[in-house]
Amino acid sequence: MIDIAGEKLSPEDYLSDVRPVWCPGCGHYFVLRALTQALAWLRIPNEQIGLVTGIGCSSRISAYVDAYGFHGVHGRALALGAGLKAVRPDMDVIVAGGDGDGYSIGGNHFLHACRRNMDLTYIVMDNEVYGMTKGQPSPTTEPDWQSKLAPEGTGIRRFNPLGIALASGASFIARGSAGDQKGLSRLIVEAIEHKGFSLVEIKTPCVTFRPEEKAWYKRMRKITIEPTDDMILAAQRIHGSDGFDTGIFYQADLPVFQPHFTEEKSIEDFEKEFEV
Amino acid sequence: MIDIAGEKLSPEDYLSDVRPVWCPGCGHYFVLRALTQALAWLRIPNEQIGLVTGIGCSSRISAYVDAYGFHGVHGRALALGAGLKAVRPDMDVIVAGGDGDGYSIGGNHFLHACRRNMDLTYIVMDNEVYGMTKGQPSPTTEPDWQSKLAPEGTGIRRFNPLGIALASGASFIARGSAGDQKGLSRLIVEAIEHKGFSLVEIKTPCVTFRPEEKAWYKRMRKITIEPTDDMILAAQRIHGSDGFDTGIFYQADLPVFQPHFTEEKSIEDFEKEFEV
Amino acid sequence: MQSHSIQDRSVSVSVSGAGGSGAVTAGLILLKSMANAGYYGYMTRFSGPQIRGGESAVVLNFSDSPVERSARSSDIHFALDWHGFERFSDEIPLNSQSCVIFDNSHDALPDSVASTGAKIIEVNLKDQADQLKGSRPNAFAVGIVASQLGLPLNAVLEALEQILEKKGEEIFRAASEAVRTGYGLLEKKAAPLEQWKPVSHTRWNISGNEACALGALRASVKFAAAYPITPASDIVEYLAPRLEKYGGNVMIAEDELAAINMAIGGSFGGKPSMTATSGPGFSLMIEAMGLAIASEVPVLVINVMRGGPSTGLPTKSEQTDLNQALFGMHGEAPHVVVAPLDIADCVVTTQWAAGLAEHLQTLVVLLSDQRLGQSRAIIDAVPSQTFDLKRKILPVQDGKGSYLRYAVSPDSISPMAIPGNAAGRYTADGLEHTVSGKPSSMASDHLQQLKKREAKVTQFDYGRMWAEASFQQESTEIVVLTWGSVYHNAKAAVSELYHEGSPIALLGLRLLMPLQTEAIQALCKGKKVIVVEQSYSGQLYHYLKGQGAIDASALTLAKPGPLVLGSDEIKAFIKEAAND
Amino acid sequence: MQSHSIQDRSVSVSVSGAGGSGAVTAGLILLKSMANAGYYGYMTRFSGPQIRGGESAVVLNFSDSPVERSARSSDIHFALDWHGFERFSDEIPLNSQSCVIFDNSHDALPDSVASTGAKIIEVNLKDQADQLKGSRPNAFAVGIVASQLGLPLNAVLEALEQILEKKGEEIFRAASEAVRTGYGLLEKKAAPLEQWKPVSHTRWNISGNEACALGALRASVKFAAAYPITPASDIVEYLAPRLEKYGGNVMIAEDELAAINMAIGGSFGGKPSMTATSGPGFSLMIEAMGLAIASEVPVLVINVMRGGPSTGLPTKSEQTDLNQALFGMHGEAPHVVVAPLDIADCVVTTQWAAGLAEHLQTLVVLLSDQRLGQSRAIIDAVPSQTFDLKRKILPVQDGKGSYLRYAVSPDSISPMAIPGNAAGRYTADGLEHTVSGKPSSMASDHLQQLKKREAKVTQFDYGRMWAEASFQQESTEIVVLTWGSVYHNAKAAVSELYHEGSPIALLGLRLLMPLQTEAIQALCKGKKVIVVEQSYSGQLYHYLKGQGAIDASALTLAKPGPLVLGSDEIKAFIKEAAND
Ligand SMILES: Cc1ncc(C[n+]2csc(CCOP(=O)(O)OP(=O)(O)O)c2C)c(N)n1
Ligand SMILES: Cc1ncc(C[n+]2csc(CCOP(=O)(O)OP(=O)(O)O)c2C)c(N)n1
Ligand code: SF4
Ligand code: SF4
Ligand SMILES: [Mg+2]
Ligand SMILES: [Mg+2]
Repeated sequence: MIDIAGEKLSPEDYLSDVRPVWCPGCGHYFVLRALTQALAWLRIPNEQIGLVTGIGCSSRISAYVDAYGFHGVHGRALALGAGLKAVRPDMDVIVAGGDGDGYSIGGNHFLHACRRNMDLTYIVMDNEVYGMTKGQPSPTTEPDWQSKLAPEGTGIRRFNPLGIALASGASFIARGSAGDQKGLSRLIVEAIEHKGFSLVEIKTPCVTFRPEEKAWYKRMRKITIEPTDDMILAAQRIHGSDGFDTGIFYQADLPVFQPHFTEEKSIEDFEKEFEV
Repeated sequence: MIDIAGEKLSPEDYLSDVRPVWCPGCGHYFVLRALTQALAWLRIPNEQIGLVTGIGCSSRISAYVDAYGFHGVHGRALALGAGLKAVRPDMDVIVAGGDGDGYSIGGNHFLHACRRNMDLTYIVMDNEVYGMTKGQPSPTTEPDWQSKLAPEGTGIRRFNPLGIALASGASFIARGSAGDQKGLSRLIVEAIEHKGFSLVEIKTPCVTFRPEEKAWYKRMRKITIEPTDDMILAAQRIHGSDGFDTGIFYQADLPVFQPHFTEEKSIEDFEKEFEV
Repeated sequence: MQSHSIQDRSVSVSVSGAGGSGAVTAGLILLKSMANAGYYGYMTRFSGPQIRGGESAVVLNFSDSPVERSARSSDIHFALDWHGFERFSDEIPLNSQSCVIFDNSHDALPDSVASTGAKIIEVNLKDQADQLKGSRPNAFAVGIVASQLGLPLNAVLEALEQILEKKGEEIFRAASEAVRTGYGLLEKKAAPLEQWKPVSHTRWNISGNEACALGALRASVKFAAAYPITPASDIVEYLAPRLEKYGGNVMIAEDELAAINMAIGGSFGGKPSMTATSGPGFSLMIEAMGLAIASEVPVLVINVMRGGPSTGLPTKSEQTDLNQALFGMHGEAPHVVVAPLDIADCVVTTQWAAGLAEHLQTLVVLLSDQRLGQSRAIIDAVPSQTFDLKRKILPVQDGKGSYLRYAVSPDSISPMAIPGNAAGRYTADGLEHTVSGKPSSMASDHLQQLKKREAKVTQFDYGRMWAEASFQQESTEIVVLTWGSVYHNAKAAVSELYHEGSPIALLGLRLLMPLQTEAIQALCKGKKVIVVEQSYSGQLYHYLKGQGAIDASALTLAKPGPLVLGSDEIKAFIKEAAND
Repeated sequence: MQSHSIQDRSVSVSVSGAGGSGAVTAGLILLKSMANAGYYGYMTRFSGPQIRGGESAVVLNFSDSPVERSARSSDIHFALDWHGFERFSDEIPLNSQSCVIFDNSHDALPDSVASTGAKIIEVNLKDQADQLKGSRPNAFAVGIVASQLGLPLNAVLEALEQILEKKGEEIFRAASEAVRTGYGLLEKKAAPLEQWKPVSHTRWNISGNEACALGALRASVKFAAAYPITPASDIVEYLAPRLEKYGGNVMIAEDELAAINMAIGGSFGGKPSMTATSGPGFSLMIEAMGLAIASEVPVLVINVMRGGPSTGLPTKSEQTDLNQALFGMHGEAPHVVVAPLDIADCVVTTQWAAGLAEHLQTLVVLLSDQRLGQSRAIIDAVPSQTFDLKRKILPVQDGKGSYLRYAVSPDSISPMAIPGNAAGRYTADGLEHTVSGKPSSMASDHLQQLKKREAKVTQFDYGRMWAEASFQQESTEIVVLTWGSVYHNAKAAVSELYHEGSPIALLGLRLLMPLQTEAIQALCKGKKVIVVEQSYSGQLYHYLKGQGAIDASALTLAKPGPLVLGSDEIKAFIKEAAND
């Protein structure tokens, strides 16, 4: 993190001039606010931030933050972000997206990003639905939620992002709530400051296709979980939680993957190898 | 399972007339033997078996078993198998492949197959290397194994198939050894008989690109683990194991996904909906 | 209001408003009302970039004969408010013949609208709605528009009932009161419906996506696997609740890679199978589409095209995935590509496409597009028809036979064994293989199987379905060649020119691959050929040239999306070309 | 042994044997020996379907001038045993001019070999090896072949030392003894090397895949991400240990979807980036290739083609991913496609390709193939050269400017901001966008950006790199048009015909997209044009026709893989065509 001297920064210093296209009341607005607040607290120069997203309502966030953004293709943000971080270890690379983008189509990159444990921050705006495509069940949707595509529910258990992140090797695993601005900003700060792969799973209501999720604003508990680096304890907490706890479920100091390079060779050295 | 009366069946009754192209001494031969032995014990009619594989040395197995086989594309066997099972619940669908096929390129389908918990048996022939493409590190390779592609090792922690299967919702999770023919055959029998998604992760040496793995034949312990349906206990065993234990680490009775259908409507009913 | 000639008995209406104003619902009610009154109609919808809560608009075109394109301009435009109206300037053309009615309880009339010279009528619907408990402005608007069109009140109330059925008695009562009030608010006009002849036979209210889904059901597709994507999701959303009551089912895949592989698995298991997607998802299916071709497993892939490249214009129409559908796969990958010409044709062509996949045991791609897929029309019921296209299946027998899955036969199609048949055990393979399916990299096996896979699709007799030819005569000098959603506007342009005496004909291609090169040559040889398509680079044009179906002298009118390629524009282009 | 004319001073050798017999090592030693002796050589290898332990073979062609194709038949074939030899009947043609030497301690001479009429020499290498502790039959074979070629013993021993360096003194000593013994075993022949002129300047021993990797290094590619696949893996395996000592690195991706997105991320971060793959992996990269085009991020994708479709023939060569490279992406997706013509050209063309990606800020696809990529040759060192192709970068400035990432400029290329530059903050987008990168679905923005993306690649001046033209004259009547690994055999055919007096010229295309249509027309107009390619359907031929580069009268010789399209075959085809 680079600290720059000078006046206090505000979330607005990290907002671009593109107006969000989200529905009025969408939880994603709060995530945008919490993220820009976290960046302001950290005072990271805008140009040192890489914000990489996929496709979805949530993934539109890269256009709304004043930074170097990449709005890529659906489900591949973690891979693109890993490439960026590989060549630019000096940057703070934040990857963001939705539950569909990250846990459905992007599931493989999620697994391998956790395992690789690069120093990336991954913000998942989980509304338990595909908002952008108008309300289909996502991996985190309850098995009995009725929709056009699954009129009697999918009948399939929910994806457990925290548990899977833990099993795959992520070194920082947190859950936040769009409704708890301050708590969420703090989680994001911790995640960015953590060295290694940090997952911040955020419960954020889709007011249009899942209006019942507005209840989350009340139901989610403010930071109830304190960090541990004991994997089994973390597993117990994750699998024991009703899903409404927030906080850092696991944080550990694990080897961080960052490709290194030197400049010790010249092109002539390589050419010489071919000579006969 | 359909039991057919008559004489005792042998592994040969399940071998096709295609000769394996595997290197002499490859562990995959033992897996083929264990699988055909399990099928013989179960006396499943050949034509009721669907054996779906991806691409890799291991994935070639679908040509060597006398059944309905599909040698598809790299990493997608679980998806193809899920489609087959969806329309043909009467069949025993077995999906097989390697650690590269299943845990690297196929990781997303692995996650979602565990979660969906269809009644499939998934056999992973894990040699901790990409055999077919001549020896690159796979997700299960040790971080310090040196290869052309990673001259000083990948530096990345290994993928933990059992732990991830557990976190993602698989209802039967076992590890076997190619060196323990009988134990392995029994694990496969249990896996096929289990209702729900069964993972049988098999340690099978690649004698060509990882000759040191021949030591596994001695080092792997014969069936040391007994099944539990307690997730936390299973997690402890999985994360506590040095990787050389074999047996069923977890087996639970969880809701199985199987699309159902009726024939209550006619095409005319649907057309009527459009009428004005 | 514009006067209508007998040939062009149509009237166009548009409605716009902020999100939540109910412009789309108003459109749906008007469309249904027209249907109830015995007429036809066509409706497209547009929205701003907002996900919800942004402005939206519907554009409708009504007639007493089938109509499947938008009018040149709006005869009546109803603005529930002027929120974001400037975004629709292209989609809702107004001119001095137009009549604009607007609710003046919001913003004032924009200058841009005033300057069109349209006749302007102001109403205050807020006042009206305040007086009528539970009513909403859009219901008054429906009443007003209906009265101006001369649409019988009964037809509207009936539509209202059908649409609000599930919302409860209360809501229906308030809405129908509002419609009645609106109906009486302005002086009633009988024109233009006065001269129209209502029909009484069965018609359908259907979108192109629904029509594709129905076609698949008619073809006995029993399994669909998909991952949601705009504008294709409707197809599988339509199928989901229906297929499971019709002996099949829909599976929600984790991504498109899974979706197509699931469909291949289902088909291998013996059930006609499909998936539906759009550009980005289609791109992800490329590898497995090659697998279906190589392993000879029937599968239908519907691509409802949107604007590209990449994420592009997800809610807008374009015909630019043609190249990819034809040539997207690696290696030599012969398969079938078809495209419906209109909404009714979505039913027929999808049924045909699914049948072709089954019969030819290969990949069939059906290219629809956002315009076709998401437009809704009142059309004549599409009569059911049968194509004699079934999967050739190995007879069930006990005991292992010496089955050769990929045997070379006269029509290059080999009977497929369905799992469960003891005699047919085999392994389907995407590796090159021998006749028995055993992997082989021998040149002779490769050549044999390449030939087999190509011959079965090229030598098949596609009959008359390959294209729609119209206005053909001995004296034809100009042939307009087109496809997909451009067809109706091209047809309008050609029809006008033909009736004005031009020696012109139209060819709408339904079968794009294998290209019926000789048949096209037969119709086009020596004629002035004009290829009309919605692309930037002229994808169809270059393809036809590359295959030798048209000469180097052929011309092309290629325009990218998202705006519709209008019949006037097409007509003007042809006229100029004809004079060259 | 065949006698060699001055024009064709070459000699061909092949070696075959069971897995573990060391046929490939023998080939590598012979190739290096020839290089040490001052000559040139070319080697291809083949193996049976076994993964290891199966039969394998090498085919070598030597000359005192650069040679990059296999001979019509083997002058000397050495069979270490006859294991699976029948699989190589196509690759190792023998005739009455051939001399076959075989180790008779295994199987007897196969009838099929006897019937070729080749001169047969039997040796018993088992006996020899038994006598010499630690020696292996293949080393004796090397000695025998060297003596029959007249290759100086020193050159062989030197090669042996270089190759066995890492295996230790012991092994080297035994091997060199075996070579010596072998060298003295049969009567030494001086011919054909007697008349050859050794050169003394620097030459390279390099494969096509290594050459591509070197080209990338020369172009300052600093980041590669890839997932292993045959026959492309060598490229990234070559780069992995080198790039990290050259200011860059290689990342092993979990799949090809990740690989290409990682490369795009690296390039967005400011480093020239690439990935390498083959057909199935290329198919998986399609979606993100469209993203690179739409978001204007430079990226180089190398596709080392193998036989298709689907998994196809993974270890065999074919030129059938051309269609996909050109047209595989959804939407209108203009980009650049190039292909090297030989191994040395792999260096140059890859360097050029990476530069073009940087300069044009778009996707560049380089199409190599298994034959080019996995063959190894002794070639003249490829002189370093500079292309003035750099990424146009926004100057670093403090404070936020009003940067327009996608501004329209005269050459349609806009300076790219590299993260870290305060003045250049922007969001790269695969959605259609305005000049500033803001998502837009307006028709005007779409048209503007479509035009920009197309114009920057079509209006760029590619200079003379676009093709290699040879034998052009005023009087040229026939033009043979080809590409990729077919080039050298086509050139041999054309050269012979030219020297026999035919008015014939050759055009080897290096730039396939954007097609230099006018330049091709200028060379081909009014001539008899013959397109030669290794495909079944004639992909290049149809493409050239579709773009109007060649006339309908052009002919094509298209043959699928895996067998090489030989110069005799090409010559015969041209001759017949010329007489038509
Ligand atoms: C390859 C591909 N498949 C499908 C889509 C369609 N699509 C766009 S966003 C989306 C899901 C969005 O859900 P989520 O990531 O949860 O974001 P949300 O909109 O809920 O915030 C889908 C399926 C696409 N753009 N690309
Ligand atoms: C899309 C795609 N990418 C890459 C490959 C190349 N490839 C073939 S097999 C394989 C890995 C095999 O490893 P594994 O699954 O562990 O099987 P093994 O050979 O070790 O038994 C790879 C990368 C391919 N065939 N398709
Ligand atoms: S659809 Fe849902 S997720 Fe998308 S913007 Fe609206 S409320 Fe938010
Ligand atoms: S390469 Fe390895 S995995 Fe493949 S067949 Fe040989 S020993 Fe087995
Ligand atoms: Mg979501
Ligand atoms: Mg493996």
